[in-house]
Amino acid sequence: MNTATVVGTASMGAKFLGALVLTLKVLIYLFLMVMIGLFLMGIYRKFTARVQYRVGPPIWQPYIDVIKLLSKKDAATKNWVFDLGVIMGLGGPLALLLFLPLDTIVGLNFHTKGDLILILYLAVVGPLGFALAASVGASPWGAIGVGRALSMMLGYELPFILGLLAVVAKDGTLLLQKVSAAQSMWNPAGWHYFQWPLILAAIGAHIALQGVMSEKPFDQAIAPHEIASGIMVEFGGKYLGMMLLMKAASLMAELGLFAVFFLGGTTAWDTIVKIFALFIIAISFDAVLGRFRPDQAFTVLWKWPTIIALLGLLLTVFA
Amino acid sequence: MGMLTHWSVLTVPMVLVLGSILAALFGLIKNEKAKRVLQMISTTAAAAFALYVNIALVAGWKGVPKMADLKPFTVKLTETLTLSWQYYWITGTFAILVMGVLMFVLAYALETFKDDENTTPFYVLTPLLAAAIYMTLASVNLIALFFSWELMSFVAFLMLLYYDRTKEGGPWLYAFWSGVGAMSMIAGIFLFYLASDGKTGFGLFELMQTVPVLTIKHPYMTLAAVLLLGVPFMIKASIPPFHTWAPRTYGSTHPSVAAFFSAAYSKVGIFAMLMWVYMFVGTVMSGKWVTTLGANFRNMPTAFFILAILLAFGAVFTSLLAFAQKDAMYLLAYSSMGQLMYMVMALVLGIGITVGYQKDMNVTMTVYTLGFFGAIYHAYAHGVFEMAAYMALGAAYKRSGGETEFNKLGAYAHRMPVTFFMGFLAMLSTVSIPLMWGFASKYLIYQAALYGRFFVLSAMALIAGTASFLYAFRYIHGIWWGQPTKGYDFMHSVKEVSAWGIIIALVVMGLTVLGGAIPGQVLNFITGNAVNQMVMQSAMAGGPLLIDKAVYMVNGFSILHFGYLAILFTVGILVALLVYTTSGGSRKVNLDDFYNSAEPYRPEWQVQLIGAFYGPIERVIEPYFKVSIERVYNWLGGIFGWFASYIESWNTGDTRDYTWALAGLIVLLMVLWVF
Amino acid sequence: MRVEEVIKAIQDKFGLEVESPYPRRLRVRIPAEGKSEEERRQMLRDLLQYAKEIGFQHMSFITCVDFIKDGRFELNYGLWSYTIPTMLVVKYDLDRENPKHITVVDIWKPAKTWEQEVHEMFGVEFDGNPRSFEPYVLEDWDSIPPLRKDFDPVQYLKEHPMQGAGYDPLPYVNLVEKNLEQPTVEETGGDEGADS
Amino acid sequence: MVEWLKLVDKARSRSIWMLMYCTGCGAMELPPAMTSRFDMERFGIMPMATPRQADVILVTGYVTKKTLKRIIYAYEQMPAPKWVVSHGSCPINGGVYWDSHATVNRLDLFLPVDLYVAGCMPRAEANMKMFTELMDMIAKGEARGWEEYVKNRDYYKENQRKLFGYDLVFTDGRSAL
Repeated sequence: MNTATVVGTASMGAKFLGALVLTLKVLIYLFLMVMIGLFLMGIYRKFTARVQYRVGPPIWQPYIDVIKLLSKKDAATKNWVFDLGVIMGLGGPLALLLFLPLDTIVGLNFHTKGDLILILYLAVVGPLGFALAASVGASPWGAIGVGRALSMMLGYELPFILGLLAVVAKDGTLLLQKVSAAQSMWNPAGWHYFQWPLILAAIGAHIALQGVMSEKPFDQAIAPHEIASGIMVEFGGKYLGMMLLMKAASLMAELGLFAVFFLGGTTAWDTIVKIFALFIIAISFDAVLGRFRPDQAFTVLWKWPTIIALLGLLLTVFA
Repeated sequence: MGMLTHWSVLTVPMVLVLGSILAALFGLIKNEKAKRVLQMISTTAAAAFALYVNIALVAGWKGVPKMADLKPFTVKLTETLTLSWQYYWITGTFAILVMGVLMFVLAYALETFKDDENTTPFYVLTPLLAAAIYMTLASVNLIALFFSWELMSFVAFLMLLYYDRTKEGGPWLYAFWSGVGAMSMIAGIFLFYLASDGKTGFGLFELMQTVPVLTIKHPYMTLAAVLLLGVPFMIKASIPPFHTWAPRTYGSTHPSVAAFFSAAYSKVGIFAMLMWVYMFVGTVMSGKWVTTLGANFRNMPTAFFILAILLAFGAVFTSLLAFAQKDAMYLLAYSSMGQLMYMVMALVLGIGITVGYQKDMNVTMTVYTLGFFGAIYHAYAHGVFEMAAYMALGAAYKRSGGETEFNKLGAYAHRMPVTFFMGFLAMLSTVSIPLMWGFASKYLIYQAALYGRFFVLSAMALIAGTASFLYAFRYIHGIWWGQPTKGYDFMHSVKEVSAWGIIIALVVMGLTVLGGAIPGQVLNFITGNAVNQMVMQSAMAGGPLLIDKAVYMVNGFSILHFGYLAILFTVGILVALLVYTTSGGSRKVNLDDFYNSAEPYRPEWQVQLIGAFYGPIERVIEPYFKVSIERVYNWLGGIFGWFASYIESWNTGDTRDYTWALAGLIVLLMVLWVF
Repeated sequence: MRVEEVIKAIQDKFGLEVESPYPRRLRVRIPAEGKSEEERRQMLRDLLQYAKEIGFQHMSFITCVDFIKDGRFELNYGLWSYTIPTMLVVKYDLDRENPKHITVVDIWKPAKTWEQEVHEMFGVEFDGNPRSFEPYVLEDWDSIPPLRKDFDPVQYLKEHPMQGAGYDPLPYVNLVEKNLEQPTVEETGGDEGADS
Repeated sequence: MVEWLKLVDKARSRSIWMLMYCTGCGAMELPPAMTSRFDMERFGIMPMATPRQADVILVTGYVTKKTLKRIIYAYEQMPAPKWVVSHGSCPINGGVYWDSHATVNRLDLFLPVDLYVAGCMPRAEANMKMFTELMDMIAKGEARGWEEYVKNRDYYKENQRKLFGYDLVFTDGRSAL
């Protein structure tokens, strides 16, 4: 009886230890992803500055900004729902990151418990949370910003989904690990991006990706020169800091999803490299392009990328 | 227990009628508040009893007889004409939804009816309507179905007529379409009668089995009969092209009435469509049609594929229309139509894929489709979230003095946080945020579409889902947040709903999350274990579907573990909470302290922006909505109107004219007869 | 319609001298003598209406000049034509002691704002334009209209020490008082106005 | 804790987001400081579109009675720690507009100014000097204007009341709904 008790305790202890290690892994993973995302944003600022013939901020500027913002003493809040929206806004992308195959970096395996549909719907929790907070803020600029953001979402979701579904049609699965396994990791000829007819779907989705990341020419929602930074107009201090973190996490999730689907799947670390490459391409366009009007952007997104992606999907399905 | 053996299918309707009669009697009370409370108690108790009975029957609880032991109710009109009602599991499945919605809507009506509105018609007619719905759900016989259906439509019309808020002719449009449906239904029944040479009865289940036989004998007549019979069902489920009554009818009535209509009454349409799709299967898969309509397009008969595509288009279009609305009632009406189309699309997909799959795999006839259960589950999800959205709107409606337009509402959440949260969760469920009921059900539908390898269809369904974000946000911003449109003094007079309303709101909010957190259990419960049975059957037959209690899985195509989802979602939120709590402080600022130009808000400035919220893309999509079915109907109506007035213009009051006309007619007939 | 034709048309129709001090400027003054107030106002309105009809599509400004020694305000209505790139300025004299005038909002919508500004800065009341009585840029103004020549800013700052704080104005007061001496109409030939 | 605070001060000094309240001509010299010639983003200094996100408010030009109200509103909306920079001679003593009926000559009677940049108007070099100076002050923890505003609130509020004739509060002090 004594031994049984001891064994029971030991197993309890082991379980507890296991849970602790798992929690630590999750925290490390999320921290790592957000840090890499912030680093990407630093690259973005440096890159844009160099394109504009400026020196630009140091590459770790986003970290400084986040520390400063989170340390602000009295950020303005409107209502407890404002805080709730912001927490939801950061929590959604973090949960989303846990369902991406990038989590094998720290040896987690949660991504096998979800699929593409879940990821697509989990990806909107964050924007919706911030939209709620902007709505609570009651600024007309915020309302315009949210209206534009959601309009853009309707615009880019169509080509993006068509592109992703083409891959689903090809591989016959919604599971990210299977999509990943269907490609060869380092040989570009084995990537979905460079296979006919998936290349059409990939191009369509890639154009839409610019909208997903809300980079130019699809950055109508946060247009500081037009609508006083739109959604963000009421966010200051830690709220804005959390929004930057959310932006970093979303960047990793969106680019990671695209890399897994089109750029040869993942064994985690290589995906980071691919994410960097994708990001550089995106910000190159961002640095030299202007901004569409919202209706122009919507029309453009529902026209060319959609047609290309639809063609890719149809060719894949009927091949 | 001895008494219980006398229970029949009529027990529930009779209790509901009793509640209605009590409510009518209480309507004589002079004291307005006491009257309302007593009416609410009597009808809600009846509804609660009905709900309990149905749950107990479906779940097989003790204290009530078994489903099979419930006495059917039969009226023998003539030797061949029999009306028959009987309780079966699909009755129970839909009745739980209807009675649950009925209970919540009745109980919450205390919070939605303005002080100057008469509640007696609502409390009297709604249980009656529910009773008629119950009879419709339980009818196993086309004639019985017809009588229940018309009774239901008539009671609904009375309700709409009494609560015609905006006087836009909504009830009359509804009456017109109900009439069209009734005529079409009679014609369909008559054609069935002809096709079966007057031999068979009109049993619903009987028909589902005899339709293939009839089709072989009379292919055209049976197809026509099935299509005619589908018209009233499609009208009730507001499926294009028979949907034009829905927005105006929902939009012009009282929010509580609309809540019951949208959440419960429209589900009769789904139930009927379910029956109809089975008849349709029987038609297209036999006789002359099997090589044309029944030929497989990918994994589904062509007819079903066309139907599904049309429905998906309809869902996209109604969702796009929904976010362009400037009135909350209309927005929810269009949203509801979109969701109903989702459900019917799921039904068509589910049953169609089953049939198509059987043709390929040659497995035995079992219902093991994702779409089938997706439709039923989405009917429940829609019932809960649409009811919650309308109820929350109703509370704001009462407090704003009867406003439903967005530019006259706004900022009510500051005074009514619990009610707002009910509406908010309803919208989260509408847009299918994970862990909400709406997600679990839509997930099944997407899986159905993807399993059948209908990728463009899935993309359309997903885009309809994305469009729902737009209208959901408009609902949240327009009613609950944004700026107060009636000034601060008015807003300070706004009160949160009573404790009773808060309790109801909390229960509804719990339900919204419950169906999304443990979908397997809930689905199994409401279908009376049918899911489990069919899963077992399908597993034995080597079928594709497995709906586990915690996991949705489709033949290796996909997997979603809801337990992990709940845990990881919580982890994400907790980490965000950690960041939130460890970072700097915050101070609460005034609602009106918002301008980036530092100009404080003045109540007289209207910057609500709700009128042109999605202005840019509304302008983009506007040209594509120029072609409207309603306009076609109006055009047709104009022509017929002209024809009628032309005939009327013959009436000169002179008998000689008629004589000449009659003579001319006789001459014409003679000429025709000669040649 | 060319410039000469405009000059001739206005002369024929209203009997008013239109002068052109330099290219692309036309100037016409509603005579102050020999007519009642109502007739002059009617003439102004008719002239503005007529100018609008003959192609002066744009109301550029309504300004006011304070001729304190003559005891009058001079209102200038500036109309711009895009067809003949020319500015037509209509001048109208007002009694400085009782500056009451009539609105032209029904002819020119932009006058709504211009009249508001003139009211705020000079105290001219425009009958028929309710908005002209609302404050335009000055909030909580508590003195005589600030662009009147008899408004003394230094005195005003002395009365409002918080606003004038931080600067000792005394060394400059004499200079300022010198500046207060305004040239008269005779000295300048009546040329100063908003159009110069 | 102290080290952490130092780190935070360092971060604050390297990430200054400014709200340019461009009331006058002083704003003209800021674009050169922003663009490639001087490039203030080197130091992490960026313009922001809304006071909620700003750390420093730049009053660049004469202050009229009407704009001062807005400046105070904007300042009070900013999250602490926050700083005020008086830019050009007008906010110091009125500059050439000292005797206008509209201008308010001294800004520091109404808001706690951390740094003055003299000149009419200060050139981009002066602006850059001002930014580096402000960064040093923040890094050393010397710029404490926002604390002074809290400590001497009565003084500032009294001055504001004397100027405007009434209390400056957001829509007559009504609390949130």
